[in-house]
Amino acid sequence: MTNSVVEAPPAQVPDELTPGRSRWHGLRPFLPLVALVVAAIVPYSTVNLPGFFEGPLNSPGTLQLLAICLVFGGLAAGYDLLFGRTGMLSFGHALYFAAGVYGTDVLVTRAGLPLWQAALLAVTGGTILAALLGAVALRTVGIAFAMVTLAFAQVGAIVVARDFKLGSGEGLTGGEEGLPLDVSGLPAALVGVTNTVNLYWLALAYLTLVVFVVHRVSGSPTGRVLAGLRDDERRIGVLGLDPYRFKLVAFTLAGGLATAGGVVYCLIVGGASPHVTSSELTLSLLVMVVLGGPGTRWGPVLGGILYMYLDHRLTAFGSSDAVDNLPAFLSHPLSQPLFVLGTVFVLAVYFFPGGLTSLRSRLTPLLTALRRR
Amino acid sequence: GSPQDTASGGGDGAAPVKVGLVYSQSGPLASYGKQYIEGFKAGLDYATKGTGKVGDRKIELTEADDAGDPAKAVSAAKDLIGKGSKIIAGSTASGVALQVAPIAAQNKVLFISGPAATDAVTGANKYTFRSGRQSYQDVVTAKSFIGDATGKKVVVFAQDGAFGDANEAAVKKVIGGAGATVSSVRAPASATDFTPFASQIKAAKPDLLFVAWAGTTAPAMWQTLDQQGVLASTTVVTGLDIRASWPTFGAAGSKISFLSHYFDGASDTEAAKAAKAKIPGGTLDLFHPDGFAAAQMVVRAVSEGGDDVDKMVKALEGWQFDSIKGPMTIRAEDHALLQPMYQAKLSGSGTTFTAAAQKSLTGDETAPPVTQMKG
Amino acid sequence: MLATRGLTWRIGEVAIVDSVYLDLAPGEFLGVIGPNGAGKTSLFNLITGLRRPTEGRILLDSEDVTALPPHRRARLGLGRTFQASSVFGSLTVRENVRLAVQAHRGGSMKLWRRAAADREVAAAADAALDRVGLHHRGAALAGTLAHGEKRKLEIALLLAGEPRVMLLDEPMAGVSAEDVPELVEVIKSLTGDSGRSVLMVEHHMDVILELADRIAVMHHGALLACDTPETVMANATVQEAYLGESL
Amino acid sequence: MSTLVLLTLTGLGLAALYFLVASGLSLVFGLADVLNFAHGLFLGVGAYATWWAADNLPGAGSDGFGFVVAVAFGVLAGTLVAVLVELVLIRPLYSRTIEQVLVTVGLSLAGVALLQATWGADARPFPRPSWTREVTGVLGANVPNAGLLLIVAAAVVLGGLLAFLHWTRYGLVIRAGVENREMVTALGIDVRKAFTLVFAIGGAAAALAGALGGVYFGTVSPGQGGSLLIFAFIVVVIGGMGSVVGSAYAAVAVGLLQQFVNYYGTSGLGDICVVGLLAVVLLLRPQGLAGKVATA
Amino acid sequence: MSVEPVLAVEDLSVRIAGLHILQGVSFTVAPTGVTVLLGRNGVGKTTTLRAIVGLTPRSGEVRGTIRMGVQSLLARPTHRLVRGGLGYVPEDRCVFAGLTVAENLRLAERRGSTPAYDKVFALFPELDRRGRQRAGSLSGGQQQMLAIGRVLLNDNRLLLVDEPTKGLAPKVVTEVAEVLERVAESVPVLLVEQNLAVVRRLAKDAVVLSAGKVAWTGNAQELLLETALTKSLLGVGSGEVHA
Ligand SMILES: Nc1ncnc2c1ncn2[C@@H]1O[C@H](COP(=O)(O)OP(=O)(O)OP(=O)(O)O)[C@@H](O)[C@H]1O
Ligand SMILES: Nc1ncnc2c1ncn2[C@@H]1O[C@H](COP(=O)(O)OP(=O)(O)OP(=O)(O)O)[C@@H](O)[C@H]1O
Ligand SMILES: [Mg+2]
Ligand SMILES: [Mg+2]
Repeated sequence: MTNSVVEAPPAQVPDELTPGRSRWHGLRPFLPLVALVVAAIVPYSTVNLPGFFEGPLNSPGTLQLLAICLVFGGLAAGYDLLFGRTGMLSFGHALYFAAGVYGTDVLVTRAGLPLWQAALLAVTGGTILAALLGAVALRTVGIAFAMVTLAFAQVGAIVVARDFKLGSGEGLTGGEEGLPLDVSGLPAALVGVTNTVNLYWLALAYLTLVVFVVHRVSGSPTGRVLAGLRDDERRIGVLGLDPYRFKLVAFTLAGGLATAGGVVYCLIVGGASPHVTSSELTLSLLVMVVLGGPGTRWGPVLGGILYMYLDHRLTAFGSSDAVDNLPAFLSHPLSQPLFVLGTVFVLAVYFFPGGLTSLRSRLTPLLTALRRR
Repeated sequence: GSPQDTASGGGDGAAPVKVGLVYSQSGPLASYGKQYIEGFKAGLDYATKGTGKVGDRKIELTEADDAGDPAKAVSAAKDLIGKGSKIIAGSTASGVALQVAPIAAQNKVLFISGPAATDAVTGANKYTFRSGRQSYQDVVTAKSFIGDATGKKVVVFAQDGAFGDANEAAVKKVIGGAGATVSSVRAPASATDFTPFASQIKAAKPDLLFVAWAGTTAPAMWQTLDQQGVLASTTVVTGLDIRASWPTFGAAGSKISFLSHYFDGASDTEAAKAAKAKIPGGTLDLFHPDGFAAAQMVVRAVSEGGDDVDKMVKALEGWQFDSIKGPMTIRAEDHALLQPMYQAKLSGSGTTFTAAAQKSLTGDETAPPVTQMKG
Repeated sequence: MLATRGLTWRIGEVAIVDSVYLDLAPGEFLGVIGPNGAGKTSLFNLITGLRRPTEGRILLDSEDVTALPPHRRARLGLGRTFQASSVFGSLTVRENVRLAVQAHRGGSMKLWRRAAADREVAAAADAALDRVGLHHRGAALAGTLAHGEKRKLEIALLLAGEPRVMLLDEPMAGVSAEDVPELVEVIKSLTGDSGRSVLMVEHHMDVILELADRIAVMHHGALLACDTPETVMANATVQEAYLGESL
Repeated sequence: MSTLVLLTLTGLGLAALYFLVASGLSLVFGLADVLNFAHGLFLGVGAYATWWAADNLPGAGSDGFGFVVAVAFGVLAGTLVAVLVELVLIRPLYSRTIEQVLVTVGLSLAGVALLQATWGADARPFPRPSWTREVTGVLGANVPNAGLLLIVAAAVVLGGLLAFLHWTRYGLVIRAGVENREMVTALGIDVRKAFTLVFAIGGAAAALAGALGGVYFGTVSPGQGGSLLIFAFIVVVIGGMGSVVGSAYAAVAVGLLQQFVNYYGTSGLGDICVVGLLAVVLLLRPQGLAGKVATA
Repeated sequence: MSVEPVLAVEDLSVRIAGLHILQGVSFTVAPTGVTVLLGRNGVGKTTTLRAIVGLTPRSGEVRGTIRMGVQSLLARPTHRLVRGGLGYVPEDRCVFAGLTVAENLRLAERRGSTPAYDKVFALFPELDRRGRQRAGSLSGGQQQMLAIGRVLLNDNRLLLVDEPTKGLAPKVVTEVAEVLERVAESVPVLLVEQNLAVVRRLAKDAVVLSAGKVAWTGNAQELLLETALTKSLLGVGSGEVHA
């Protein structure tokens, strides 16, 4: 009974482990590459997508939004390594993301390190933190594991909120007000609105890295073991593999990827705020993964991008004239971004149980039926 | 197009001036944000004499919601700057103000922070100004309640975190510096039950208790302080929050000495009358003055500086003007906004409470110490 | 090869497995019978390390493995099947067996190699599937197999690990009458050659009699007898407590 | 001495509040296996409905019998919302636990935003009998009456839930239904009804907690439910999933720990201690204090 | 078969997840005695029984007719069918692991009839003794006893039993066979069974499935007597039948 909450997420056979059989089989390996190239040249386009973005694609506002979306796409893909592919429900993933955000920020702003050193230290530190805490938390399973990771993350949140003092009386983390990033030591290419495009490319690089790593790992022998762990941990043990070790590897790897995401996010937003330590962030990662389709290659990425897009754009939607002109009983709720987001999410879970990526398999019979006519 | 294009501000004499307002339309601080924008519009009307124009250039407002989230605020600010806004104003939450300020400096645009009370905005950088009060000014007002501080025992009761830290530090400096012994009782902002803290305060037997508490748990906190007899045994000072919160003080309300940034009736200036006439409902509240002053500053900046941000900064530094609260001064050294503050008493019961000013302090009396400009 | 010394597992006051001394010689086939609830599966769980004994020791090649976790024992060549089929339901049948092969051959901790590229693993897996006659179901999700097919997959997983000591928990339960002889052949072929030892729980007496060199009888957690099939079958207590009057 | 008494009694009052919130959560989680993030919403509905009824419902008020009517209305509203949520959102997703949990996450986001859209983000004064604002002297300590009220209510709820689980078959049906829903129907039982009932009871308990929480805090605000929920989760998990009695023990442990550490230790330590307690309990006894040993 | 059958299955087709598992299965169950459903692993025996009690997974699609007397069973919810006297012993036992033995039995009580505990405990004294043990910790055979026992607690009009002797000790197999024999005197039974000795002892009629279709129906004893027939249908010689 204890375990059932974390029973393997809606079974998805990892793409990597099943042979492709579509007509596009020959082309498919190149599709991600095409997508990457398209994403990389977006900033050269002045196309205006009214309603979707406030300005042309290459305007700093749009690029900033896209950069945030891409980071969260990567973050969700990393989280899926835990949740969708190994069946571990962690409620504390925000901690490692926050370690990246605050680690970079504190090291740059308070310790005055150059960015590359700060980033390297932060990622190393975050990975080690994940390894240590994972080593402890993985002594439990199921919902207990979820709660222990939540507890660790909560301690992280409390530490950030407490704003421990340095000798000089300056708080380390800035408490609830957060800590703006001191950009004076940063490469000029990462500072200023006109350079938002570089942040965008950075985010794209991060996303590519995560997708590549996750894809590679889940197609590897280790990934096969992780998929087995999702179904039956006891069996893995009897086959002669130590479940604990493999789970720890997945946990550490996911933690490290999240920390790297934190570093990038810190640069994009230009600071850290306690928002990133909250358990809501982990929950929203879960939401992203499920929205997209757990255990699939592109589902979590799409879920993450879509979620963040909605999260940001709905604030504009809520205050738009279209909404304001509605009768009060509609316009009031609709002007609450969280209301719309929550509703969209409920509907998504309800109508696309396998996530966005299941749309394809759901639509295929329909399309073939149409084609036959 | 090139990836590093940004729209230019337009040097054309009659082109509208783009002003971006990034504040909380939703989220926990939505009601503060609402007052701010009402105040801003009234202020703009007042400062442009109803035309909405400076010279023959129209002030074109673009509003964006940050929902209290710095990341959203930064995105919105970048978007606005990218589209040619040379002026960003707003920031309901301190965390937001602190993260938007560097963006302004990096891109050399004017930033006028709103209700965010953190002291750190003052002197943050050359391009950052504030249109509201700061924590330090609250504390100086609190000090005025004990007269001669020498030998007095003062306790600060504040929540954990930067807001509490700032208040505690300010009290130590202001009241402690005047000869009082200051100690503090801190509680997590998420605390549910306040009895342990009330007991600690009571055991300390202070002459003055300064409470710095924000958030929805405040009513429970006051009730506990009242029930445990803290309010009856000492002078308790705290900041007066927005009108809607007054009834939540309940019976405790009349036992507290309030320092106030603003409440309806605290001043009777020209600007206050104009604002009252303009805002929906006709009753001024805590953050209307912040929006109002921000609009006045925007108009000043545009009329003196045109499209040149450095000229705008010059025009604002040292500027004295009359706003809702009375005479205000933008201190040139660190952009602190010197302004009157008030002592107030609350009376009434049920859902109808009224505040009455006991005393008002001038901008000089409540001036924070000058800080070093950081960037 | 495998030996237990006074192996005991108690829950509260009740001894589920009661001071069992068992010796399994290399190449030996030992059948285990006993009434339902006698403690046969529990004995397997103790030997494979899924449960910790309250007393006693387990020796594998005269090495004490009592304190080792399941996976360490498996690496020493201990393999088992489960009474209630336990396969990786969301993986395909083929992938199930490949996982088992890979676990046995090592190299599972390779994060950066393409699993599908390993031809040897694939070939070994297909061989194991062939042997139990599940080749045609290779692409099906293991979770959707019919009951009997899952039993066969269990055995394929075991085969893939090439264990030296095999613990089979009722491999024939639910296998259709037609397929029993086939599976019996498979199991027979496992033991004949390589000096592998087998410990098999089974309620099909004909199967046990055909395969076992010796038969151990469990009753109320204790080992009642451990002898040649003839002697055991002649035992009155066994007749009375386990076999009853035959149909 | 009086400090000790005061801290103990107020700690118990806090524990009672936690238990009231946790009881419904624990019931729904333990029986129906749904980690209900929308529980905070049910709480909010109960609180706002009570608040609304006291001013607008004929016969209801903020004092005496009128207050009882208002609370009853609040509980009814919470129950109705819970039943609706179960029927419309949870039921179609049965046996897809993760998705059920996620639907409740979405619901909690949307629901709280809806409360805020309707009644604003600010806290509103809560109508309550004047005696609940007063204190009772116990051995020299001024114990708030609201805390005492919570303790009594928690005891009543605890008794009621235990009776429900003991004297009716529903507890059994639902526990079995979580394990294998199909098989329960194959025994001739309409398991869907039982699940709806559990949600109804969970919603009622939450709404009651919301209303009494309003009395305790003196205000209602949209986020109130959510902030209590974290501690309720901790209580449920420490207590052992689904064990109502376990939740009661855990609530007392958490309430007293928080209260005493907050007094004797430095600020913030109380929360860290509670989180630490959670981690320690789970690492030593993953099934929680009163939880049953997990099946192998 | 002159008498009206208690259950008539006609042209039953089941598709699950795109697989055509049953392809037009038709047979009847006589109002007395045991009808046995035979066939190799994976031919669809379990699928047939589950379709009758209405437990086909949601992704599945059922066509054809299933009638008990004049009443059509399709499209009626499982719990109604069971309350109406259709007892089902599933293949995987499906005891509730987290509940005690006594709770498992209590759950099976149906409203309106007095549960026959004495009958069940007389058959399986083990269940009485282990009342407070969690069913998940029972041995495999004990779980099987519980699964059978809880159906016998109530009066039934038809019993569907899926491989009841699987995993039982020979002695208990004999006992269960006796139990079913006695039960079948009053209640018709549709039995899936791999143990041909049990089939020989119990079965009156037999239905043999092969790859989702009915390959043979008729008298069970005849089937078992004809070596050639058993060999071709079930793949076993009659020598093994006697095992
Ligand atoms: N956790 C437990 N608590 C109490 N009793 C237990 C527990 N686990 C097992 N048992 C009991 O121990 C006994 C042995 O069970 P085991 O599964 O080993 O039997 P078995 O010999 O494999 O029987 P079968 O042939 O039916 O599979 C059974 O009576 C069972 O009820
Ligand atoms: N949910 C499902 N999804 C996909 N295929 C299924 C599903 N359930 C059953 N099948 C397939 O239907 C076929 C028949 O299964 P069924 O369980 O009815 O066989 P059976 O005759 O009872 O076999 P056994 O003797 O092994 O119990 C099998 O090939 C099985 O793989
Ligand atoms: Mg067994
Ligand atoms: Mg079957």
